[in-house]
Amino acid sequence: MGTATGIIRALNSGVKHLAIKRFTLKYPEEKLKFVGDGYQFDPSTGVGIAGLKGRHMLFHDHCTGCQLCSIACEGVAEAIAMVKVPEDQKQNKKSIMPQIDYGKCVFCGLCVDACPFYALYMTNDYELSSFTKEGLIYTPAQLQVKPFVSQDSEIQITGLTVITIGSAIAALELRSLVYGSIALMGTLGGIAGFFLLLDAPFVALFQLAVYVGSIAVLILFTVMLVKRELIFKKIEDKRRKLAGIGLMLVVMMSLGAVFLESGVKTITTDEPAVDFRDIGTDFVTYYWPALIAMALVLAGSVTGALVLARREDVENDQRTS
Amino acid sequence: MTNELVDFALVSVALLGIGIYGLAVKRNFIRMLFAIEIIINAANLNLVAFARFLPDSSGQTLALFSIAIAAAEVAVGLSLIIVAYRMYQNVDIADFRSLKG
Amino acid sequence: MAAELGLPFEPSTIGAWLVWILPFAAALIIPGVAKLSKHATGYVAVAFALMSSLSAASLIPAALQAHELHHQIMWIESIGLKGGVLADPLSIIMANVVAWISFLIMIYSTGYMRGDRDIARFWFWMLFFIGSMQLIVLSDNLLQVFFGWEGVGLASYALISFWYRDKKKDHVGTEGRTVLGMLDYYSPTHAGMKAFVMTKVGDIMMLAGMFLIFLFAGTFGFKELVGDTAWAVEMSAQGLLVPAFVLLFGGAIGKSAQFPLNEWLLEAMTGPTAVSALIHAATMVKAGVFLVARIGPIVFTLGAAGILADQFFEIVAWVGAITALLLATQGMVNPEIKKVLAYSTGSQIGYMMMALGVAGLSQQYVDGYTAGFFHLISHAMFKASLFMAAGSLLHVVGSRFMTDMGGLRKQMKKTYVFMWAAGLGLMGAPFITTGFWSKDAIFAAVYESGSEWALPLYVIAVLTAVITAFYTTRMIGMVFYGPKSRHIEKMEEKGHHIHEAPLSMWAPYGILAILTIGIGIIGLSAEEGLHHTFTAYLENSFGIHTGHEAAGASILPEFLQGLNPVALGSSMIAFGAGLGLGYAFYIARWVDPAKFVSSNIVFYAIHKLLLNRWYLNAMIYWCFVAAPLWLARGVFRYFEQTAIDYGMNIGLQKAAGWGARVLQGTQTGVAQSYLFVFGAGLLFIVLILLI
Amino acid sequence: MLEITSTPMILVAILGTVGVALPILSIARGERGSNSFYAVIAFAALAASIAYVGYQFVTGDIAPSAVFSDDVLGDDAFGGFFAIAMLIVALFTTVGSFNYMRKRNSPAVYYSLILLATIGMVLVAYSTDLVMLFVAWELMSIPTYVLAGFLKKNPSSNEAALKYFLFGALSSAIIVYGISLAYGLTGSTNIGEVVRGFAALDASLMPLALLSVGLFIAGFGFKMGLVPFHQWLPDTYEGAPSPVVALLAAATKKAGFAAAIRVVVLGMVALNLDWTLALGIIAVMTMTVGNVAAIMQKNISRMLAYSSIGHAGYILIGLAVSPHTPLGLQGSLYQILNHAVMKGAAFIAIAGIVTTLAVTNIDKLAGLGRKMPVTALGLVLSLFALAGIPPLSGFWSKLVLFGGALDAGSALWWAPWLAIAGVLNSALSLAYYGWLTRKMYFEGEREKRIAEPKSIMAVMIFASVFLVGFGIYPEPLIQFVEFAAPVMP
Repeated sequence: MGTATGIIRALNSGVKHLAIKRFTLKYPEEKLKFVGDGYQFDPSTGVGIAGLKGRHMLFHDHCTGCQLCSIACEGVAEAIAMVKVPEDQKQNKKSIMPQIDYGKCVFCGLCVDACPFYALYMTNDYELSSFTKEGLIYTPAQLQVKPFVSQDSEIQITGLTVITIGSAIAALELRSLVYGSIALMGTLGGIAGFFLLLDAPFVALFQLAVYVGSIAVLILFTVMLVKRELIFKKIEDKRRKLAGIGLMLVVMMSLGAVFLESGVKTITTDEPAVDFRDIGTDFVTYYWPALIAMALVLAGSVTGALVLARREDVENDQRTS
Repeated sequence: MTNELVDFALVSVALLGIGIYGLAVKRNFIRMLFAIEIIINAANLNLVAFARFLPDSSGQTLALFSIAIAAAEVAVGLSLIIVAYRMYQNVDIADFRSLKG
Repeated sequence: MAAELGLPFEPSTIGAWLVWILPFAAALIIPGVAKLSKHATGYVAVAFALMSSLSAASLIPAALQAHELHHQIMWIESIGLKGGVLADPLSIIMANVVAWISFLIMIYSTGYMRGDRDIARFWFWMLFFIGSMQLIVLSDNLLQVFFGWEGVGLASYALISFWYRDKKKDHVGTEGRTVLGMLDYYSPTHAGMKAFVMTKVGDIMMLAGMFLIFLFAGTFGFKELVGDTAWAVEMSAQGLLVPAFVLLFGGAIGKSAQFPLNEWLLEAMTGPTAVSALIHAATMVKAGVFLVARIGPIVFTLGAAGILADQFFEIVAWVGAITALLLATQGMVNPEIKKVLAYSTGSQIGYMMMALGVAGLSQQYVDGYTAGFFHLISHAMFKASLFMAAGSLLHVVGSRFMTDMGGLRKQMKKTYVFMWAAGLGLMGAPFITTGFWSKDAIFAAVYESGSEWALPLYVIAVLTAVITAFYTTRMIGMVFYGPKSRHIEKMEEKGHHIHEAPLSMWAPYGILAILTIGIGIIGLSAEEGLHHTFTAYLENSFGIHTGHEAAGASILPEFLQGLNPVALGSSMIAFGAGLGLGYAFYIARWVDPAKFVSSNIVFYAIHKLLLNRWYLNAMIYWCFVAAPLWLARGVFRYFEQTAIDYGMNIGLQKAAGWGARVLQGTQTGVAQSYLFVFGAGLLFIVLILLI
Repeated sequence: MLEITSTPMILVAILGTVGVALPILSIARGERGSNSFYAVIAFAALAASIAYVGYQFVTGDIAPSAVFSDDVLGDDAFGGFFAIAMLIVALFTTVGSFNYMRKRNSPAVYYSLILLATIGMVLVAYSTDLVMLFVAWELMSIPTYVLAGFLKKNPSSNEAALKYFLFGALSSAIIVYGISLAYGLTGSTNIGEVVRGFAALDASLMPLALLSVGLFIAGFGFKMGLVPFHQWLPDTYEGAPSPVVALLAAATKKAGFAAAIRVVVLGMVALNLDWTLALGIIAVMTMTVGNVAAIMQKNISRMLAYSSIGHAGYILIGLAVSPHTPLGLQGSLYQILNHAVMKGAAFIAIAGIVTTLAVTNIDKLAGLGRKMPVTALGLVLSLFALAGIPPLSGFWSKLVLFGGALDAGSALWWAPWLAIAGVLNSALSLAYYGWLTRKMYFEGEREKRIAEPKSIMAVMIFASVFLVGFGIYPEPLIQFVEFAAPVMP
């Protein structure tokens, strides 16, 4: 009996692991993913911000050449040496900056704690191998470069992308126009999600309010107003559809290739997001004529749409009677 | 900010492609309106994404303008559809071909 | 003096301005006058034509003194363009020819057009026509010439298709006759369109030539072009000088109906005969000759300055020679009286071009120049007379075919006499007609030019003279001699009485016929006077010197001293030969022409070739009307409808890798196809920019 | 920050206020106001605007054409030039609608939309910022969608509006996409900044900049009617109400060119591209397709629509050669002004014919010269001016345009061919203009004269005087154009 249960338990364990995600990585094809940036320290409050202690990042415009980092390293790893730099920074009269030898560095983070000028942070770049010892010595110039590290928040993006694109296709392809317009709401909502992800909550709210809240509902009403069976009578031509898919693929591939080939690929940012109050300021200062024009657009479209949509025969009957 | 610009840009390109497909293939005028909305949204996504990565506020401003204008456009488009429907009992764009040549 | 009087220009130039402004002004008030009284329009038009003529006459003293009146006003300041009048001997003489002959034609028209319901329109366009022509003549720059040029084109279009209701009697050609599948039978509207389009081809060439010159010279003015020749050196270095002038000449080819743009002239006969007379004698076709006379000395001066432009003159001479022969041969067989005259006009214009061309090839520029211009004047007189006489015949007989006339010399004595007189002028009857002297001068100029082409050109010239004499005799013979035609007999059976045209009609052509003979008698001295004037003119204005060589010992009698005996002889022989042949066939009627033609396969073939206008007209129609129409229809159908609707989709699908199976018979909605094209165009532009 | 007293804002104040007030006024009067009441108000507003801009030009208060500005609107001669051209057309349209809109519903909204569309076009020409440009573009487009479909009982009008709307919406979406790219690459929406940013762009980002320019060409090209973005145009022009078509053909099209000059040409100069050939090819394609297709048309609106496509090709010649000669842009502007008057007058003439005779088929126009002499004369003069026959105004603009192409010949070997293609196309266009003229004057039996609408006659007389007057003495216009044309950086 024992044997049989043993076999079943073993099988069970094995089957379970079929469903469980594998936690070994096929490095270097797959990489570890980290949430957030590397280790940072705020000297004004004296609090460190948790994160991987990887390669350093040096902000030249903050470094004063005070050597505190180098002093902090003394007796720990002796990895930091102050070297002359060719540039002329206002706050750095001696023109010296730290150079880090990763052959010696122990990634303790004390140097980051020591810097009072927000000049030294750590990033989550852990792939520092080199064929030579000299290759491990990072000059201030090298330290200035922000490392390219794949990030984990792609999960959110992937989810939103699937929702947005999926519902966009559904909006066009669902047989029923009512479901189609509901799917369009999904697309618009997905875009709003993207806006949130891009730290633009105000635009996201506007999107939800104007688009999902009013336009989609307007469309839905129109769809219901127009008798349904007449609309669904026709289906698309097969060949036209194939050609359309071809056009779509060509557009996607060519534009996608342009984006991927161009320098956009590596752009990320560390700067904080724009305060949405700036948008308000923009509206009333620089863009104010556009705002007036916008008001005229809305006025024109509303009167125009009303005139078009109302039934004159009914009206005239009422007027004559 | 931990995401990359290119991810958003690619989503936007994909939406643009879908929109163009919809315009080229669909015969129902309402569906074509959907497709146009999808393209406008692709552009807005691009705008906001660029605005985040620059970072700069005017991209968001333009996105707001664009959303509002799209609303105005949809209102006019829908009223045209209603007029057409009253006349033809139909909103199939392929049947509106009396003007040609 | 002008400043003292506070006038904007010298008093004497007022006349030059008035010459072309008066007809335009009259044209503008004609619609107003027509509101009051249709009848009065004729008097107003004639009065203004007379005033214009008197203004032109007031300039004659200046011409006699080889004096130059030049007045400019600022036209477009930002590009330094000036407008103005240039009244030098050339333009003054031309202006007088145009003014007086058109004045006579206007008088004739009061009779000819009496009772026409669109009379106001007729007067409007006639005056507009004359005004435009005078604008060309008196302009001092090419651009202003071009304005007049377009005005002439427009007016001719309106007048040729004046009887736009396309009644059968207003057509030209034989009904139902086709050449190479193209109908040789034209309605007035068609003819007007044809004239407009064909001359337009020339206009575009002229425009191109003008701007080529402007690009280098920076001016359109004739005086400025002569003044400084740096532009010509530059152009010559780039090999553009001759092409530019040949393009200008292209304009003249179109307006003067020279080969290969000659075909419109024949159908222009659909217009009222007064219009034909105006086109052929005074205005339109002479505009081309005048332009060549205007630019010829400039080119010649350049040649003297070492910038060779001989090809230009060679082209002018040869185009003239080819046209002269080509059209004269066709004139021998045509049955319509006005068309015979039209062929004759084209042929005679060819003579003038030939003279102006060989003038540039010889050392004695002024000889050929005078010869060409003298021929222009004499031709204007006798051709206007012939046309108006032909108009009378049409008026009386009611048919345009000479075969419907015959034996009219009893009933229409005056016309008969005047037509003989003018016809002798055309034939070049020795010693008594202007035509003889002018033609002789051309022969002499060609013969003495010393060019390598002198001999072939001379042979062509003489041959053409024989043919000219022949067809003129034929025309007169067919109309006035022989038995009455069945048409006339029928008319008389119906009670119509054939009678002479009214005074207002026969007087103008009578005057011109008498002038042809009258000036012919003193022709030699007239020619010498002209020669003298032009010698002075060319020397003063262009610095072209003419060394008068003493005429060598001559076998000629004293009053003919200085003339070339060979030219004189061949001219007389040509006249005699042509007249004799014509007499044999058509006046004495020893031989029946129809039998003669069918007697021999060669004669028959030649006759057919000539009657079918060397097939040129048909071929032009095939190449430039039938084929493009077919193409346009094709482009429209296949490009706009098929290619855009289906083709683009097909192309896209191929690109996407789908096979031809998908391509056939795609039935699509229109708006979507448009969107497809839009998308494809977007991709196309992006690709263009990216690659 | 932009002065509130600057010219564009004054125009916004006049036209915008009246435009918004008209429907309110109509409601206040219980929708009983007659057509002419609203028309007179709209006319007064437009006349006041044109007088204001004209006054500014006459007194010389207007700044010479500044290519860029730090604000969203640049108060310069370039904008003023387009403002005058568009306001003239809007006046034509308003006057032409006096009769056309009689006995039709909602006149107040009709004139209100004309005013709004006009101020939109004017703002497009003044815009120096992409956001402003986009909003103004929509302000121009959205009212015209409604106007094109204003005849609700007329299937053609509706179809025209649907097609127009579809393409308009697509093109504005494309423009936003283009703006997003330009903004993303340079970090600003001000056109000056964008152009400077483009000039200093990293090589790896270049393809995106090109993509953005391509999208702009497509988006603006739709309004300009460039091949292959032209196909909506004949359908819409045929179906839409004729006075509205005058506005579309003669004014909104020009707004497309204004935008193209401000954005595309300058942007591409900054990108230092060899883009001129692309524009040249499009120009030749456009004029050829337009003129060839026009020959076979039976409907006069449609024929003029194709001719309008052809003219877009001519104007584009100037844009294509603009980096190499100042004559290029001058010729384009000159042609734009002339074309505004010529096409505006031609379509208003058609409006007059439609209101009195209710025909648009060319075969049925036989004898029009006697039925409606003034209208026919105005139409013929416009057509001949379109063909560029001297001494009409259209001749000079074509002259400058083709002269510019020849002038650029020293830098671009193919530029003279553009001029040749243009001349050949003009000759081709004479075929159908001539045909139409022949129909009107040389065909048909004795027609009686019928009463012509006074308003249409007024437009015709104005246009005739303009075309002939400035044809004989073009000096003022040439100076105006020289003053208004921006100088290439």
